[in-house]
Amino acid sequence: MSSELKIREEQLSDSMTVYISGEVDIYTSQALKDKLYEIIDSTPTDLVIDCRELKYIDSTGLGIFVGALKKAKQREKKICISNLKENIKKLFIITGLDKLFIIKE
Amino acid sequence: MSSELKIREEQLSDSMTVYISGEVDIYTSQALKDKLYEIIDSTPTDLVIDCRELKYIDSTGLGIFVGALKKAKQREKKICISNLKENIKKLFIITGLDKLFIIKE
Amino acid sequence: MKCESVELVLPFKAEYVSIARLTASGVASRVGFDIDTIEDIKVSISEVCNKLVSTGSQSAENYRIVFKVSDTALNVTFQCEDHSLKSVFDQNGDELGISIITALMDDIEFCGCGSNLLSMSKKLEGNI
Amino acid sequence: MKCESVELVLPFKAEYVSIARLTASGVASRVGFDIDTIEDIKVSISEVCNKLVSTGSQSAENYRIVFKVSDTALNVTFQCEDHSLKSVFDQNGDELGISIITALMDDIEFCGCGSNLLSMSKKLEGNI
Ligand SMILES: Nc1ncnc2c1ncn2[C@@H]1O[C@H](COP(=O)(O)OP(=O)(O)O)[C@@H](O)[C@H]1O
Ligand SMILES: Nc1ncnc2c1ncn2[C@@H]1O[C@H](COP(=O)(O)OP(=O)(O)O)[C@@H](O)[C@H]1O
Repeated sequence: MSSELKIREEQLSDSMTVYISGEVDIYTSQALKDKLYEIIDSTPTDLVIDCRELKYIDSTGLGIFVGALKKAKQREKKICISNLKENIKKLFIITGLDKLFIIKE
Repeated sequence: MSSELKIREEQLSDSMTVYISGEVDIYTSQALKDKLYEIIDSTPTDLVIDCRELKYIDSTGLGIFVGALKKAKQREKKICISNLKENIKKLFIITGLDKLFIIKE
Repeated sequence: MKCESVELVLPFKAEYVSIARLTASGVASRVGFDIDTIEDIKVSISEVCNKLVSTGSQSAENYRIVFKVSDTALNVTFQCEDHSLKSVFDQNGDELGISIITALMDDIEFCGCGSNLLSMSKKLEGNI
Repeated sequence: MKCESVELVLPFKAEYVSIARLTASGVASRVGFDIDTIEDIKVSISEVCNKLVSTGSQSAENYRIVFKVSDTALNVTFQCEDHSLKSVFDQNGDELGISIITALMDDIEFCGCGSNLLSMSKKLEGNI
């Protein structure tokens, strides 16, 4: 019912894809932050955050995406967010974060 | 989230299969009772109640199954219950209803 | 030792019993029960709600479910300001509901103190 | 006109916010909202819970969410006995959360009366 957060990574030659599944909320977000920041630190390529399995995210999680983007920019890497569900894409638009990130279908 | 009750029927030559999906609780059970009783009254064959999509049932729903069985017996029809999830089969065993019904995998 | 509580207040209406199940599933998963045990807890709570909703109350509009979360167990207590409801659970004629609760929960107490109607627990040990 | 209420009392802890969402989804589906709107209501309620949980309270252990169900709307009010929490929501620095709530809900009231902290509504019309 309350689906926990799961994070899975897949390194391709030109990018690293991070699959986020479940719910990112105030309770699970610290795990996302730790994992994302660690990946940005250790991976030489650009990042794709695949959200096809992401069921729920709130401002806590969005803030972590922004923090990750800042960190990635310092290292001259890009972050692309893909396969957002409509409800979650709406949150990116409401908060203006759709202009900060590369958002792909 | 709170998945409503859906009932679908399929008439075969030798039996009528009733597919119950969703949740049977104190709120949705009257609809199940009306439908089951109507089917028993109008169908000449035995009944199979297929529960593969049944996510939740409580004593209200079990009571209706018992009522339906009584009604079916009066009309010399059998009721077979199939594809019960483990949790729900447990309820049949606890209440002794597994001995009243023909229960198939 | 952890002891936190979640309370849910619901109207005496059949259409709100499913909300008790949703809240219960959230609390039970926080305690750490597996999916099957969460289902057992949900149906047990519903059985009590069913009984309360079918009986109804002349004087109270709502009943309260108090979930007490500890490290080792979940305790669920049903309360209502209508003290005449106390006799609801020792009636016969609802064998199915009562037999489900007694089989699935660890302790059931038909309370007689204050506004408490019924209290039941599920222990975490043995579920891991 | 129908006016029924459901109340949920939660500890000031991050791990209980998901329970607010489960309860909210149950209540919102009873009101008759479609799945997308239920998601909007869940995230809006979570944003308020997040704010409360991050701020915490010196004197209160719990906060209360009151869901008022009518034929045409759902009203959600957050309450706490700790009256010093009133200033929680007019701080800056949490633009994301507040911008989400204001975009998704119909009316938001930063209350100043009694123990009420914030009240917000979602109308059913326009969602059918
Ligand atoms: N609408 C917005 N547009 C751009 N950045 C934002 C917006 N809202 C918040 N931020 C920024 O998002 C960042 C992430 O915050 P936080 O989750 O605390 O991560 P960190 O602690 O690593 O900075 C913060 O720097 C905050 O200022
Ligand atoms: N453990 C049991 N074994 C057999 N029958 C039972 C058991 N518990 C309840 N019943 C019966 O189930 C039937 C269904 O009850 P109910 O839902 O009120 O349907 P109806 O109103 O059509 O009789 C009742 O006749 C009741 O006596």
